Amino acid sequence: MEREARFEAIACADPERLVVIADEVLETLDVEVTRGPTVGLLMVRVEEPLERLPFNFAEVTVSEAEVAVGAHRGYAMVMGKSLERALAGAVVDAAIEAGHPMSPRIEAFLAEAQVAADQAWADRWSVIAPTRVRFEDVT
Amino acid sequence: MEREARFEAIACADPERLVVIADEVLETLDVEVTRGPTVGLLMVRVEEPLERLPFNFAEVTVSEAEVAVGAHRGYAMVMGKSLERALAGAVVDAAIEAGHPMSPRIEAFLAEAQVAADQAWADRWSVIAPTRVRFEDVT
Amino acid sequence: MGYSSVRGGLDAIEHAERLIHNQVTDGGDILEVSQVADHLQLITDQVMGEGGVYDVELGALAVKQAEGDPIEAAFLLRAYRTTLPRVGYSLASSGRELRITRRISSAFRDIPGGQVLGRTRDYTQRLMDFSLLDGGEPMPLGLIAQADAPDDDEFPLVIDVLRAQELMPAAPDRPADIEPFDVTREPLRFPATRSARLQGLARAETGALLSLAYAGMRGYGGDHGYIAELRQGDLPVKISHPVTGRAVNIGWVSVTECYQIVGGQASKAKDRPDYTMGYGMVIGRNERKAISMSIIDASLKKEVKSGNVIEDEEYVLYHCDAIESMGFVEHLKLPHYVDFQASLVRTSKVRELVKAARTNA
Amino acid sequence: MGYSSVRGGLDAIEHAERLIHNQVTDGGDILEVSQVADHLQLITDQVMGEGGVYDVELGALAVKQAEGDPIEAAFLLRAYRTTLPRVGYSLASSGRELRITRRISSAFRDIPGGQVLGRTRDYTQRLMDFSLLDGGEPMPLGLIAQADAPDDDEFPLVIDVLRAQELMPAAPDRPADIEPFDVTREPLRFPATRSARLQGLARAETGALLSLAYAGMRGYGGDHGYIAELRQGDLPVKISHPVTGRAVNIGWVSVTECYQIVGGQASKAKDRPDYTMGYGMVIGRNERKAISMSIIDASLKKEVKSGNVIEDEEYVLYHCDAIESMGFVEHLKLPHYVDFQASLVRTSKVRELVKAARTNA
Repeated sequence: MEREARFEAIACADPERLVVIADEVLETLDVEVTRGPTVGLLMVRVEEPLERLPFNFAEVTVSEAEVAVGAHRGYAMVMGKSLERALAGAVVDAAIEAGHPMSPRIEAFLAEAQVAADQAWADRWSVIAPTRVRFEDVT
Repeated sequence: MEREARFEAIACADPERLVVIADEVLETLDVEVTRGPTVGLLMVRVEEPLERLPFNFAEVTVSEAEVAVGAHRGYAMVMGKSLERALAGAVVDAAIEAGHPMSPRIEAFLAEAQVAADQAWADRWSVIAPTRVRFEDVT
Repeated sequence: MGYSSVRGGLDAIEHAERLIHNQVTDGGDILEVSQVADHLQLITDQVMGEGGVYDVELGALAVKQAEGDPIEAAFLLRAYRTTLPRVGYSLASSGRELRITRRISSAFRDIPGGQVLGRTRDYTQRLMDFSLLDGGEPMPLGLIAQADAPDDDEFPLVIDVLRAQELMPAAPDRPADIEPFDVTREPLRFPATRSARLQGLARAETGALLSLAYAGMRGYGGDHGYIAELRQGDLPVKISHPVTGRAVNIGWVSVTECYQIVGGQASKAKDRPDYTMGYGMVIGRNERKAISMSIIDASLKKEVKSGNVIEDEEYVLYHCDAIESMGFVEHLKLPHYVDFQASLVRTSKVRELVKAARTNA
Repeated sequence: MGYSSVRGGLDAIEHAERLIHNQVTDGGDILEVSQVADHLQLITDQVMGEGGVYDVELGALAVKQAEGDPIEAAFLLRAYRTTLPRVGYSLASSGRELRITRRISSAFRDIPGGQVLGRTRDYTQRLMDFSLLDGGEPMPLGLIAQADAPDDDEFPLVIDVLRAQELMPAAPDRPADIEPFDVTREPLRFPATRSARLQGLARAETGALLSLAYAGMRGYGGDHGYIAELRQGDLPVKISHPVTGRAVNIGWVSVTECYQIVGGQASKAKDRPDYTMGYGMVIGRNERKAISMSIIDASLKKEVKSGNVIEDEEYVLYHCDAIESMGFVEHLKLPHYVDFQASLVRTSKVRELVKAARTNA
């Protein structure tokens, strides 16, 4: 799992399970919190499609944290107001970077989280799909 | 109790008790329904205070019924959508007009309903009263 | 076009409708209409006002059905009212008859009867109350003494103070003998009568009115002065009893009322009271709309116009009704394939002509 | 002024505040924030959009706290956002990246990917559903086949069809290299940049925008054409990963997007694609606002102005933000005793002078 995929899996993982796994990591890993955890606002930019002009659309609440394990950095940003989620995300990110023995378990958890998120979207789409009308199929 | 006071007491009486008492009246009184019962809209007019100019402010839903007991008419109009309330009101109104033996009980019920409605308003005001500020009391 | 495709379209439409319905009725913890009526009073009031129908249960039902979209909910009320017969017109009630639950003056400090703050957020900071995430606890009100309901004359109109000082015209002895225009029965015509304007503004959409009033205050032709009095309370609904012919009260409607005094520029030309008034009355607790209405009413009454939209009754009355606006703007969503195709063909033909002309040039 | 009177005033204010709080928290069947978020999505979306902050829990909390008053709720969000630090700016997302839950075109019937009606009331009659008084029953959806999520390129933009036909300018190769204006950081100045306009409109109040768009369509300087495409869905929020520098997705924001094509009047003067576009993107399910925004964006882009307010960016941008408007209009409620007293004294003095002049004449 590449680092970007890991980041995205952390961002969509079940918060409670994420915190449980981070707590377990912290029993055997020395972590220094180097940024946050903070709740703040991220200004979301959107590109207007005709001129491809970026503009500031609206803010979202986000929670962010960065930790260090020796020379390794762990980072997470998640949507919403949850310091625990952000910090837990940064911890598991750092654990994998530092080659912590729990890494395979963490990666399996994150892979599963991503699959669940994709499935949730497919489920939503399944309910919408019957409202699709393809006029071009008409003869 | 004058007829107008009776009308107003019917309009604010507890709907369930009103229907119970009307049902009892109907066991011993022959009533012909001459109008409605209907749910409809009454346009509420308001007088603008500077020119004393009436204008059509907004509609309220009302329920209305009229009944006859021989030569006596019974009438009720109540706010909201309730054919039962309107008809029951018209029935008790007619019963009193016709001198039905239950009249004293009906009048007692209506007098009580008016007292309860006045008390409800006094109770509401009691909660508001502490926000009254009389600057003219300041010295 | 084959039958099967039409059936396909209908299926899709029916499915879309079921999805909307289930958004309201599916999932845990369904919202009760009584919860809306009790705890979301302000949107319920706004919807009743813009729908033009006072019925708290209907208003709350419309809010629930529309998923809280205020304009859609008002539209539902407007549609519903067309299914009911008109029973008649009430006798005219006056703001003087309000059972007061709030009453302030920002022009006068010492008003007869005093200021009644009532339920208001005006003096509180707008901080998020996170305790409400867990339901929230009611605040103890302390010992509430049982108070007698105020007398009928306990809160006289503040404008009467101005009248007593001859700064404002005296009240006419009797109501104006003019049959009010009814916008629910006849289409608006311009120039509109003042009664049509007051009715139109009372039914108007809060956000649109606020925007117009603000533009007026910022110099786009509006007129504002001071709030002589802002009142909230219950207005009696009266009819003439069909048997006795005397006035009787059938119940009460919650309203907000605003008296905006404007003018006050005396001149040598007129030796008469020169304050005048803009009036606002709206359904429910909606001070923003009542104040905006009073500003706009004052602007529309101005005799000398500046040419700005806020003084233009046609501009104001046509564009402050959200049900009208929504119908026109959202109809753009419906298929315009043929229209657009025509525009496209015209464009392409013109362009071919242009190309041909250039080639030949 | 005596101490006791000041204390009296404070007591009254505190009592008023408790009454408001208890309106929300007292009585049976307290409204849960989750009920608002789940079943009153449309007002929650509107409030988040006008507050300018996407956070469903906060939006629903604001709705509850404000008793459903949409403008007051948006005000609460605006006030809350000032208490949070700004973490930074996201990478720019494009409507192309939407996870589509609804997508229609009213200009073209046959669009690649087909029309997706989604959740919509557009084709249903607006009848009150009295079954909702008893909670209401979900409608059976029939057998829902598990569908694969659509491919990324399954719903290409309809404007690309126009581009392919050279009726519209081709897309620039890369995004415009212009730092967007941020109205949350700097006060608006005029002429405003287009990025400032788009941000201002995205935060605008729905009712005010609708009124302006409708006025535009009715001939007050607006420009509207056809809805090339109206899209709803989830927009990815992306940042640059601080360690790797590559784009990563932190989550999704529910939005509605409208592509309004206008123009199409070819002329001999220009041999180039002459359709242009008004754009709207707003938070949540709010088609009324997205369509209105696209109409107003198109009007503000017009090079030849008619002098009407809808084409005047200063008029539009100053008066479409309800938080600004509400602050200015509702400040009239606060005591203006001194101001009005001054006006009164001036008036009376002038009138005495007038009387004196008449007497002497």
